[in-house]
Amino acid sequence: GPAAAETTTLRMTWYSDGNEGEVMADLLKRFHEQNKDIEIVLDQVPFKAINETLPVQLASGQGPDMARVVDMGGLSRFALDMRPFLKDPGYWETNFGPFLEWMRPAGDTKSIPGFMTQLTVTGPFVNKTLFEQAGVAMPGEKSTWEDWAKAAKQVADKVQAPFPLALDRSGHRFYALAVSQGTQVFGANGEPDVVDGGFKRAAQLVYDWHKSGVMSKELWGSVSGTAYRGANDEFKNAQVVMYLSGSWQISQFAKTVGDAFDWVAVPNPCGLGGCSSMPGGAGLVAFKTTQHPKEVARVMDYLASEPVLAEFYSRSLFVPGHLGLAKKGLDYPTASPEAAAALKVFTASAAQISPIAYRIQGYSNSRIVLNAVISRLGQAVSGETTLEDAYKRITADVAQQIAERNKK
Amino acid sequence: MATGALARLGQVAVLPVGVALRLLDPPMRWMQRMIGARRMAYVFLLPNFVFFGLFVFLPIGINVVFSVTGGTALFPSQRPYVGGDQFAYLFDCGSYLDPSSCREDHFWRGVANTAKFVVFQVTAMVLLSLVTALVLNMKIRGRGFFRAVYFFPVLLSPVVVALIWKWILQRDGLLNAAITTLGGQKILFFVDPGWAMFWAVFVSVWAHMGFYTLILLAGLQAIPADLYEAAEMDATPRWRVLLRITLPLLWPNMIVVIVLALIKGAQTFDEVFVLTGGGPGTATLMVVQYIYETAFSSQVQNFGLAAAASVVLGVVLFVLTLLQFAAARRKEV
Amino acid sequence: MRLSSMLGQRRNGPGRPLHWTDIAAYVYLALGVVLMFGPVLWLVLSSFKTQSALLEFPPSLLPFAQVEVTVSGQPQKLPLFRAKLPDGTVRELAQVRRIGLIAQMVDPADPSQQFRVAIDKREPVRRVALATENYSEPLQRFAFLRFLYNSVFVTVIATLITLLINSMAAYGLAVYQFPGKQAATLAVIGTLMIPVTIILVPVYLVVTELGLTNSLWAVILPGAATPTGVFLLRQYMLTLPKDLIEAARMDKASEWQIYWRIVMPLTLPALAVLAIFSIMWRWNEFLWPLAVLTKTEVYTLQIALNAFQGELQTQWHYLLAMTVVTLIPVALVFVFLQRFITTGIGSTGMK
Amino acid sequence: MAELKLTGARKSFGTIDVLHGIDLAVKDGEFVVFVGPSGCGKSTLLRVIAGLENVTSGEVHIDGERVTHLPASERGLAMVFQSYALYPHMSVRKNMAFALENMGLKPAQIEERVERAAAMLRLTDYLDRKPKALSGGQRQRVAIGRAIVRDPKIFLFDEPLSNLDAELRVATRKELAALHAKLGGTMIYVTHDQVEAMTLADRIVVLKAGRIEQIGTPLELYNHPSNAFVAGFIGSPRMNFLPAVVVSDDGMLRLTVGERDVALPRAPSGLAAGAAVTLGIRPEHIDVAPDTGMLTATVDLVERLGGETFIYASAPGLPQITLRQDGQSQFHRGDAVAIRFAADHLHIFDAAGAALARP
Amino acid sequence: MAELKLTGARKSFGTIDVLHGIDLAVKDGEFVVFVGPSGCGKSTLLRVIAGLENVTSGEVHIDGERVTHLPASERGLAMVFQSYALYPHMSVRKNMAFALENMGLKPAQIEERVERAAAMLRLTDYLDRKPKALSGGQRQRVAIGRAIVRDPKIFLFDEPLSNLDAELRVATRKELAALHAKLGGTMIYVTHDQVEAMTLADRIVVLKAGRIEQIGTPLELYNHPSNAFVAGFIGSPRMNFLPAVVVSDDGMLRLTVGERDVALPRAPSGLAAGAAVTLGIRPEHIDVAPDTGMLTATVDLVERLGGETFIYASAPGLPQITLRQDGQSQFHRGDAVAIRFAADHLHIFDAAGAALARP
Ligand SMILES: Nc1ncnc2c1ncn2[C@@H]1O[C@H](COP(=O)(O)OP(=O)(O)OP(=O)(O)O)[C@@H](O)[C@H]1O
Ligand SMILES: Nc1ncnc2c1ncn2[C@@H]1O[C@H](COP(=O)(O)OP(=O)(O)OP(=O)(O)O)[C@@H](O)[C@H]1O
Ligand SMILES: [Mg+2]
Ligand SMILES: [Mg+2]
Repeated sequence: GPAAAETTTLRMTWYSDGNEGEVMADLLKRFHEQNKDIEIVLDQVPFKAINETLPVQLASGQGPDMARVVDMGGLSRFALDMRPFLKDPGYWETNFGPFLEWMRPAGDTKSIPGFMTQLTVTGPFVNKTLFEQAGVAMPGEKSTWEDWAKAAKQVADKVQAPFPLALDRSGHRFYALAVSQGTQVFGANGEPDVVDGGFKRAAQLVYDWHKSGVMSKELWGSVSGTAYRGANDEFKNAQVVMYLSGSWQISQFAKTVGDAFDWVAVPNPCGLGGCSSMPGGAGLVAFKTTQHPKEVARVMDYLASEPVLAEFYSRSLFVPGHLGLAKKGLDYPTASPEAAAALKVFTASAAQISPIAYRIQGYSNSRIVLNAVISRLGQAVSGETTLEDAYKRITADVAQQIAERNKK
Repeated sequence: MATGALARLGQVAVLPVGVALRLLDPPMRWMQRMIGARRMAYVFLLPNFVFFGLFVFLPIGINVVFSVTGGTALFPSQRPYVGGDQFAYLFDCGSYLDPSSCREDHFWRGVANTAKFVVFQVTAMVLLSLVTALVLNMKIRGRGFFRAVYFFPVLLSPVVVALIWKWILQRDGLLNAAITTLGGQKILFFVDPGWAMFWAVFVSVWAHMGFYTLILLAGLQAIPADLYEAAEMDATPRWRVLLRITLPLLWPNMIVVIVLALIKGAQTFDEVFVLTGGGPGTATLMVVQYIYETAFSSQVQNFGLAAAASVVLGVVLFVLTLLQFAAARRKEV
Repeated sequence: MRLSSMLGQRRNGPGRPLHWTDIAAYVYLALGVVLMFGPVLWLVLSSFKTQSALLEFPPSLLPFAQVEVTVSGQPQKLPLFRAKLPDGTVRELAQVRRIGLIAQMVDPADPSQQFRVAIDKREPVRRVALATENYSEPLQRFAFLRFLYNSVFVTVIATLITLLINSMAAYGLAVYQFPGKQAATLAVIGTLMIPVTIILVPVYLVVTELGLTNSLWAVILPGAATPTGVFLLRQYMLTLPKDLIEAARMDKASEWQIYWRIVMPLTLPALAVLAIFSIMWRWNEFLWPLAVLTKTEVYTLQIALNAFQGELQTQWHYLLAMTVVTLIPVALVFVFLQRFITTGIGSTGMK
Repeated sequence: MAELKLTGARKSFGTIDVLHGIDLAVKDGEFVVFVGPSGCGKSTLLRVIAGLENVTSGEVHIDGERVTHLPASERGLAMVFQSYALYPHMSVRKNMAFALENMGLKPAQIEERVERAAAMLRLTDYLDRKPKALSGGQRQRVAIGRAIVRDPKIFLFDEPLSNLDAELRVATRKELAALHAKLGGTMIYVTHDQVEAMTLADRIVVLKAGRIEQIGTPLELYNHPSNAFVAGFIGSPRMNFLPAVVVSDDGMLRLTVGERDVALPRAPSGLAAGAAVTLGIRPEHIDVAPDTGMLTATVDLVERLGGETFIYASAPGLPQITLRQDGQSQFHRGDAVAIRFAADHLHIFDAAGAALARP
Repeated sequence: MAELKLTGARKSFGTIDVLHGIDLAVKDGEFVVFVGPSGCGKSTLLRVIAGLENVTSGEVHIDGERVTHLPASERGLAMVFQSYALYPHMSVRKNMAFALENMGLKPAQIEERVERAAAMLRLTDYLDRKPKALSGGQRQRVAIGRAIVRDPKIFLFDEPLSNLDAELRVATRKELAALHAKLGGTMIYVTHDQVEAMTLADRIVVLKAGRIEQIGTPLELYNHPSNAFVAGFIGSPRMNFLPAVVVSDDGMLRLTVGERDVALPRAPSGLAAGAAVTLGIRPEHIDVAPDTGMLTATVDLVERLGGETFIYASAPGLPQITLRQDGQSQFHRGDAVAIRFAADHLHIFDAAGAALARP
């Protein structure tokens, strides 16, 4: 009918780890009820599509109007600067300020392409019950990585857990360790200088832990390249004493571990470089290729508004990527006591993330670095190469890929 | 019976196709009169080759263009020409026998792994699907059921296949449970390069064997029954019937199986990737995984390098297949 | 069964002793059931497990759930355990709560009786329970029928086109001698070398230029001409007796008629193989649709169901249940088509 | 060399009954020929004997041993298939050598046997060709060769000579006879060729629709067919059958054939006056007798084969009559011909077709 | 109905030359039979005519039109294949109807034609079976049926009756003759059967190793074979060939045959004394003459076919001699038999095998 002719249909590509797709669908429905002239279709896809085919689609002009993306830096060249269309760009600057940089193309300090649907913070989960069973005391706040490793190994030996310490096989998690060991990542000229002293300390730790059995080769040693490998299943089955992962695990652990044992999130362990965790997350970004930037901005304005966003975070059990909400603290009415406690720990460590960690996350070629690191360290851990060799190749990989990217 | 109803349903479904094919007859007859019966071959080939042209040959061409350009732009026209740089980069090796001496060692490890994988996989695939086809061709009770049993894995998507086996093979999976009840030690299959390769081969054979079995089964059915009767009159022992009658007459189908298994084997990617992730280290990293990751998974979608690698792969496979045909032709009936 | 029956013959006499190869064959088949079908069966069973049970080590064969009992005086149902008491007796107790290593338990029959049990001294009481919500929830949430329709449309149309044009090409290559035949055969074989994964981007560019993105035809057309099919059919057609084709020519059949009235029916077993192959491949195809279909209304089942795979988590319970659902139609089709493979009508019209 | 016994052998394909209880005993070294109309079950019977088809019921014994359920490969028989069933991927030599290799013979022995059989069948020049490069007759010879290189207990031949030319057929037939004489092997042979049946057979088995009609030596069947079917089937051209009525007259019997009465020297027993019978007379037993002819018929068709002539003539009220004359007859279409039946060679069949005993 | 002309038709398969320049003209409505030893190229020649094989060189004309390169489907001929080549997936009815459908006939017409052909070939009961459920003879009849339902310009038959039983063969042969008489279609027919060749043919073409040896009416070939090959090939059992030497003696010519001299009434021209020739005499032209016998031979083998008997006898220094007797001869193996040749029917061939004109 004629009414339909006036309706603008926008498309939002979305992936889900948990229930956030449902929550977003709810919110969008609500938006449509209030704004009959805009309809948003939520195209739910596997994460693979976001990471691998969305860039191609965007490059060929076939992309959606908005998408929830992880590689914000990589896609920043397609991002829409919504400033002209937003009701109050200031609100965005205030509340999303540090994260907006992650979405901006290099050199751009002003544009507003989207907001964070979720801030992820890396951090360790501990199986408290195992500690109790082993009768080993949990290291306290500000303990070092080495302390934790020792304690976890003790516990594991007592209770026969095969995984004393588990780190997700992921560049992000490794960098949580590396930053705490004092890596600087960037050289004086601002270009990446990945393999520095801090980095080597962290790499050596991981390498040694695998040698001494603190870490099992099953995570780092059993897949190749940039493949992600987590230890959620093992943690759920009480085989992991300490598990360095991140905030996104909370809702799942709440569901799958249930009453089987007590688990807690603890603050990040420390090293020479401090106790920072690595930030990360996914942002909802608008794209230049849209035919309806105005309408897109209206939708984004709605979704980014404080009450809506608060509802979104709290229903999906996400650490807020909104400074105002983070400061206020969020209620998670659907969360179990353990989950709520863990969320609190993570929200707190979010506030203490070091600038270097932010810089890595915001660097538009960050994935090049992270991928090279994880791929090469993985080879070293599995015994395929030496650490020295890995260092050389990391440097070479990063240089080569950046050069390729800069070819015009 | 339900199958009867199904069969009827199938016939009904095929009917319009039959009508359509019949309607095509007058124009085709006219065509035949215009160009002669022999040249009708071109008419028969045309549709397929139009599709090939559009969706295979043209893309291969684009791929070649990709392989001599660099950068991250998608449209070939926007990509800077780099000549043979991509190839030079790929082939920058201290020694081709030692992948770790290469600049792009992952590519060479992928090549080596794939070669190893293909040798084992094709051998196992051909032997097992042959045995299975022979057994399933016997007149046995419940033949249809057994055929389905052997075929079902083919219906599963690679992700699901890999997943099932990952569950079975993990530290506390079914297999280790079985081993420990038998008094053995748990084996970490995905940490040991040898085991990882073994299971990669195993799972890929498991998943695709049904398809090849089916091809051979169809081939077995095409062998005239009276030849077996003649062989039986000649008091031929079973193994000789197999070696001297069945296998030679099945040879054309065996060629299909060997060629397809080889090519598909060399192209293996997703199920091995989901199963082992290419590890441990890079022990089961396949060339196609390398190519795919280079083009898609890395942040820099390096289409140029990926295209160069794929051109190399394609050429190698093509040469291999031609060699096979040359060898096979001599044996053909 | 004797030799000839082993090799596809039609006799099966009563009262014959089994040859050792028969026994070997049955052993092999039994092994097949375990090895080939066991995992599939396990997949089906697993699809009825709860998210938590799915991740459990060591995995159980059947979907179990812990028994919960209502105990008077307790607001919620309590999980039931089999607990070993300090005096050595084993009793079924309901757990009220767990604190650290100690569980506080009651006898469900007599709630006044309370026990403190170390957590490693108790075992959950479980029974088989099907987590049907794995099916019902996504089915409700999904535009399931829409996706099903898309998948069926793609599969059926693509398979028909594939069968038609591939068999035409195979016929052309198998029956005729013509200039360029070698080249055409080589082209087919050469095409075989190229996995879609490798030329994904170029094909994507072509499809985009043709304006096909987000149309089901973008999924159907690029794979319609499969070298596998041409190759398979051609090899099969080469075994047909030449006399049959000549007889048809004498009968004034046009080349087209020879193709569809004589050769096609006789190639039925190979066509069935190709049909199964095409159906299964189209039905399960994932990577390519993912690239060219971005709108929900054109999603195929595979895209939709893989949406349960996130960056860091995968909702296996849904994924498995939906996998089983998508498996059913192809399984049925296979059961139907496999009969044609075994019709074996090769050359029985000959002397 | 072996005996063969079939008792009550039945065979059905699904609902189609092809053999209805065959009882047959073949003596050691005997040459038995199966004849019968197309589709009567000859090949099926042969296949049952071979073990390629299982009987639906009944028993098969070879050399006193029950082989009903023994597979073909263990019965030790050799067979020439109607469809030849040559191994298409093997050369002629390999085709013939195959069974010998199975028997574990030495290469030199195999070579020698194959060469001998090939020479006999004039296949020496084709030994290295594949079957598809052979003519129909050549293929058939290979099939025969494949059977005779072996030394089977029983030879089974399914129309082995049907595609050979006359000369080769006679030669091969004589070779088979010689082979039989020499080896003394039991042979069972299906043919459509009268000459083959009559000359090769020790005994002929006449089949009709899955039942045995008569078993006997060739001349027994020719001279004393036990029913009209056998009488018509044995002898070429086939016997003339004329409807007749018994006229009881004086001491002798007279039969009314068409317009004429035929006197029978002595009457078959048990014939009442007025009974309808069939008179059978072979073409070679009808003479052209301008003076003493019993009937006058008009010539419909004359077939001159050179050495003999067949004349097809019709008389009012009678079916067409075939007669045979030596040499190249001078009769032409439309001529009147007076014919007489050699009374000694008359056959009389009752209404059901059974032969009535001639005194 | 059509004429056919072949000029210089050659055919090679790779390096094997199968036809060496065939010149042949078949008149409209003529019935031509090809005979020749197995492998001589009969089927190949038929396929060349059909258009299924392209000649290597030479021309084919049908009705004056050059069709050398016209495909089979456009020549309008019908063929019965030696291998039958029935469509295995079609019922008998469909097999026969296929060509008619291709010709665009109406279903009712098709039905009627098929039914008629089926009735003629006694296939009515099998119309709905698939070929694999038919016996060899039944299949062959279907193949014939498939050709005759059409109304082709020329019929090509490749041994169409070889698998039929005697009765059916005679019946079908007569049907074919009737069909030919009725339709007047040009027919080309390959056979091994003497009777078929002699009775059906207007003209017989005798082939040998890809060359035409003689073309003529059946009796021409029988009575006046132009060479020893044709003489031996036509007539069954084959002609006896005896080596002889010309003895010039008084006014007549005498030939030394074995130990005896045979006087020739009038000598063939151009025979010098001492020349080696071959004497040909057919078995039916040798009489047993206890008193006037020219030779005495010993009986080796007696074949009694019922209506006639073949005696194989040998005399010292001569090849085995075949003679034919009416009825069931009383001779037995080892008997001495005095024989004489009917001098009128003697054939004389020179050393190269060419027949010498008899005066
Ligand atoms: N495809 C072929 N390749 C090579 N030689 C062939 C081929 N087909 C036939 N021949 C040879 O050509 C010759 C003639 O074959 P053809 O089939 O014409 O013989 P024929 O006279 O029909 O014999 P028959 O009476 O046995 O059927 C034979 O020697 C045969 O071996
Ligand atoms: N597999 C089968 N299924 C059904 N009927 C069959 C099958 N094989 C043969 N028959 C039928 O059985 C009957 C006997 O067949 P068989 O082949 O024994 O005949 P035959 O006497 O050898 O005939 P011919 O002389 O024509 O070769 C025929 O009517 C045939 O149609
Ligand atoms: Mg038969
Ligand atoms: Mg022939």
